[in-house]
Amino acid sequence: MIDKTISNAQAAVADVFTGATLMFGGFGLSGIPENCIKALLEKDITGLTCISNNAGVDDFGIGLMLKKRMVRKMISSYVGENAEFERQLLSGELEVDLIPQGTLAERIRAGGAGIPAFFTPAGVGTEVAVGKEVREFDGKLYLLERWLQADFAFVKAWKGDTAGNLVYKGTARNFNPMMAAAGKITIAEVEELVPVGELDPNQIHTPGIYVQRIFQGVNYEKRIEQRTVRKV
Amino acid sequence: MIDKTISNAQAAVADVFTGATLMFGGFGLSGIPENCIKALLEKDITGLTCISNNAGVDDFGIGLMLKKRMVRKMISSYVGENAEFERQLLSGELEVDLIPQGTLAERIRAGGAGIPAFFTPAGVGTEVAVGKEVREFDGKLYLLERWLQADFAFVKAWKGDTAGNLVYKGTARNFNPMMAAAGKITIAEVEELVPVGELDPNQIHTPGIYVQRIFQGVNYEKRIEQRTVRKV
Amino acid sequence: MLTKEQIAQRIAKEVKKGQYINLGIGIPTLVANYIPADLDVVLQSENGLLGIGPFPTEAEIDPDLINAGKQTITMVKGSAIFSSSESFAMIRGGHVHLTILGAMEVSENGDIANWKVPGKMVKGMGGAMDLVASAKNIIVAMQHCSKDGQSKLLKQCTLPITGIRCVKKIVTDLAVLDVLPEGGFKLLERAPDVSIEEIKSKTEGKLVIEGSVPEMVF
Amino acid sequence: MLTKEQIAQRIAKEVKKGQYINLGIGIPTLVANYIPADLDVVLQSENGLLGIGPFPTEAEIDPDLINAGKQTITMVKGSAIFSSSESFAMIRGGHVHLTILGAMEVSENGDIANWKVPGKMVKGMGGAMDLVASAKNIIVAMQHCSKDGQSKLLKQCTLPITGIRCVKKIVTDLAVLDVLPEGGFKLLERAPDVSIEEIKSKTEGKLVIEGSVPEMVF
Repeated sequence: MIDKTISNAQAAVADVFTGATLMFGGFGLSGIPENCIKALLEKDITGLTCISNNAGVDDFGIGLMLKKRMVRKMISSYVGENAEFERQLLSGELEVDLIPQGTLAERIRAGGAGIPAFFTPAGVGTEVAVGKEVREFDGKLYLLERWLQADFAFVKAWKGDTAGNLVYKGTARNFNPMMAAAGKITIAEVEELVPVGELDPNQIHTPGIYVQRIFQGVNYEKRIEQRTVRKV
Repeated sequence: MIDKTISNAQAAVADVFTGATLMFGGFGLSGIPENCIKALLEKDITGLTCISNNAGVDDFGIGLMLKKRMVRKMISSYVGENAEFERQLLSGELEVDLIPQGTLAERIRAGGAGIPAFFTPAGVGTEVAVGKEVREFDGKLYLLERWLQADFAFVKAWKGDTAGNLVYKGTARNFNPMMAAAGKITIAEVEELVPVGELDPNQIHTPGIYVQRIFQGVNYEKRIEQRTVRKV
Repeated sequence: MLTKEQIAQRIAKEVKKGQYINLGIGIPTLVANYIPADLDVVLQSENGLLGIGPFPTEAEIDPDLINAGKQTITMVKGSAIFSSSESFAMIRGGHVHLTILGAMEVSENGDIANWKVPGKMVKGMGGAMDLVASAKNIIVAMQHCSKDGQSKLLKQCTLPITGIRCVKKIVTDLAVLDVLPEGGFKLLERAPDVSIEEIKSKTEGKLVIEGSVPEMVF
Repeated sequence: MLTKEQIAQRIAKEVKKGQYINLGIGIPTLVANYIPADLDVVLQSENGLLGIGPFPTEAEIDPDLINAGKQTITMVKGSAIFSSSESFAMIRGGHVHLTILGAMEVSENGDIANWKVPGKMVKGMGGAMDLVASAKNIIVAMQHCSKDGQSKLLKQCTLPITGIRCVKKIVTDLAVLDVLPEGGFKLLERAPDVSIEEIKSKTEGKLVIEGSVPEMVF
């Protein structure tokens, strides 16, 4: 199989351009492509549209891209763990499109799966429905929602092979598999890059067909937002 | 977790009724729920609607249900490896709804995922499009297709635990995962039933939430349709 | 008047054996503490887990294992991990039996508002709109009145709504109420030492009282 | 005139490094034999596999590992298994670069008919309609004429069609032709010892000939 390995994060993001639409895997700070975000921060690009369930925190994740004013628009389900985000939003520097989480996940899945539109019940009767087609099926109302696709999708996996096959760990999986399929160029960073043949074909979460570039990331911080422990 | 174990195939299919809509996992004869089919054959029910990618062969799989005239309608993408099937179809005893394979898979997936309808390009301009809404998105034409659901879904997995979590093996996976989610009652037969805790949570193909009954099947024949070997 | 813990405790009595349940943030999270282990329920976390276990010890903490509130968690035996699209397929497809969540307002026809206050920073609806649009059974845990004494059980929601005609039952610090299919809050139980009169005075929406209204039993 | 093997061999020259390819039943299956290993292509089987390997030895046969033609197969290193819905998500989403399939008829605007003959038992379209509606590049492998001598390259298909305006290239026993975006079969290459006149006489649809038409080189 073709070797999709690229040397590092800088090389992987070299052709990301001003005004591009980007997807970032992760839920909160769990499962985010830390290495790619760092490499993007070194680039002189702006006007980005970022599709990500959340927007990071002030000093980590996509929050750092916001701070550097690289982002024109966020498409997310839940944002604002982040003061700079709020400031830019109120000042009009930043545009935000808030989407119900399941609709966001399914719109991305549809983007990868070649389904331009589908009906979902989430948001019927709410301000999310404004301007959207509403249709009744079997006595229940649904909204028509469109697919989401991206110029580049950045995903983070636990293990990957050189053909781009990916395996995620725990709830760090979240949005990563759908985004891998919805990017024109999908860049995967993995904690461990292995030769083809080492991953069990039955246990691949993202088949390599969706991945155009892969590299082994370094120095994962894996910051925890809500460290919650029980007493023993 | 709740124990969904049921003693055997007979008990698992006890409440399947005349006129029910049933889904059967499998592609050709690979990954079909052999034990459940055998148990259904012992029941005095007719008028069934069967959703299955294929219709078995004359003396195995759903073909045996056809021979016993239990089936009123087949919803499939490819049929007729089977002479009795052809006879019943030509005589009008059997109704057949032929659906493009990807549309069939996605309609079943939609049924489990609560998506009543979606747009797909397969079949545009063909007789499959007759009577369906056609809509253009971004310059390409698509058909509106509805979900498929079933009263009972019969799936076959390699391993399963008592909570209904399933792991498939090889291409015997095929339609099984979507059908597991699209059945009001989903009955899983597995080659090996294990206690909860033995399957890796990261490697579950079908989460137990979709499965209502599970049992360890016996005497798997796993008949091969096209035994093809290379010379060594 | 019930404490938050008592509201959670009362809601736990609504849980049935073998259910798959999604618990929202706040009081709903506390419900888990009161569900008897022999009910074998499974807790779903919409970021991709069935089978939430207790919070981890320091040694068990895993940044790759969090709940929808971004808290570190553990898994119980028999858990399954999946993607966000699979998670909401599960929710949207009606496979989750019960959703318990907080609310700012509920209307007498079952509309719920819990995601946005005009004039305040909007953080987003997260998975709430998907949950309320799809769950078979939705129970709301909330205070009967807001901090400034306004009823939260209304004829019509005044805040932007999260979903329409979806709430089935409400447990507040004062009462347990069903939302009737034809509209109206049916008073089922009173909190200990709370009078029907007090509940009447604090319920702006249509209150339906039939027969006697027992005090809650814990 | 080319043999079936030669048609397959000629089509193999269209394959580019690193492509993901779906091969239909019949001549397309033979293409795999002529793709150089260093092109690192991956063969997709729509029943749920990326990375089809050679047929198994007797000892290797696994009933849980078949291709879309229901033949026993093996996997190459780096393979991935997935469900039917994921498989067609891949196809529908345009992730498969090249689809090679047989046809009964192709029209000059790229319509293809390959699933149904009126009056004969209809077995179904299988995955063909999904493949032709979605693949970025579709090459048809077929005989130029039917057994009774009728051209299969037509102005309009006479049989029920499988998909519209989708075929990009055709390799027959007589010629290699592109389907032009504006309509028409552009003659690119002749089979050895086949004259342009013969191809003209056997092509019912609009044939476009510009400049010289070289013989195929193998």
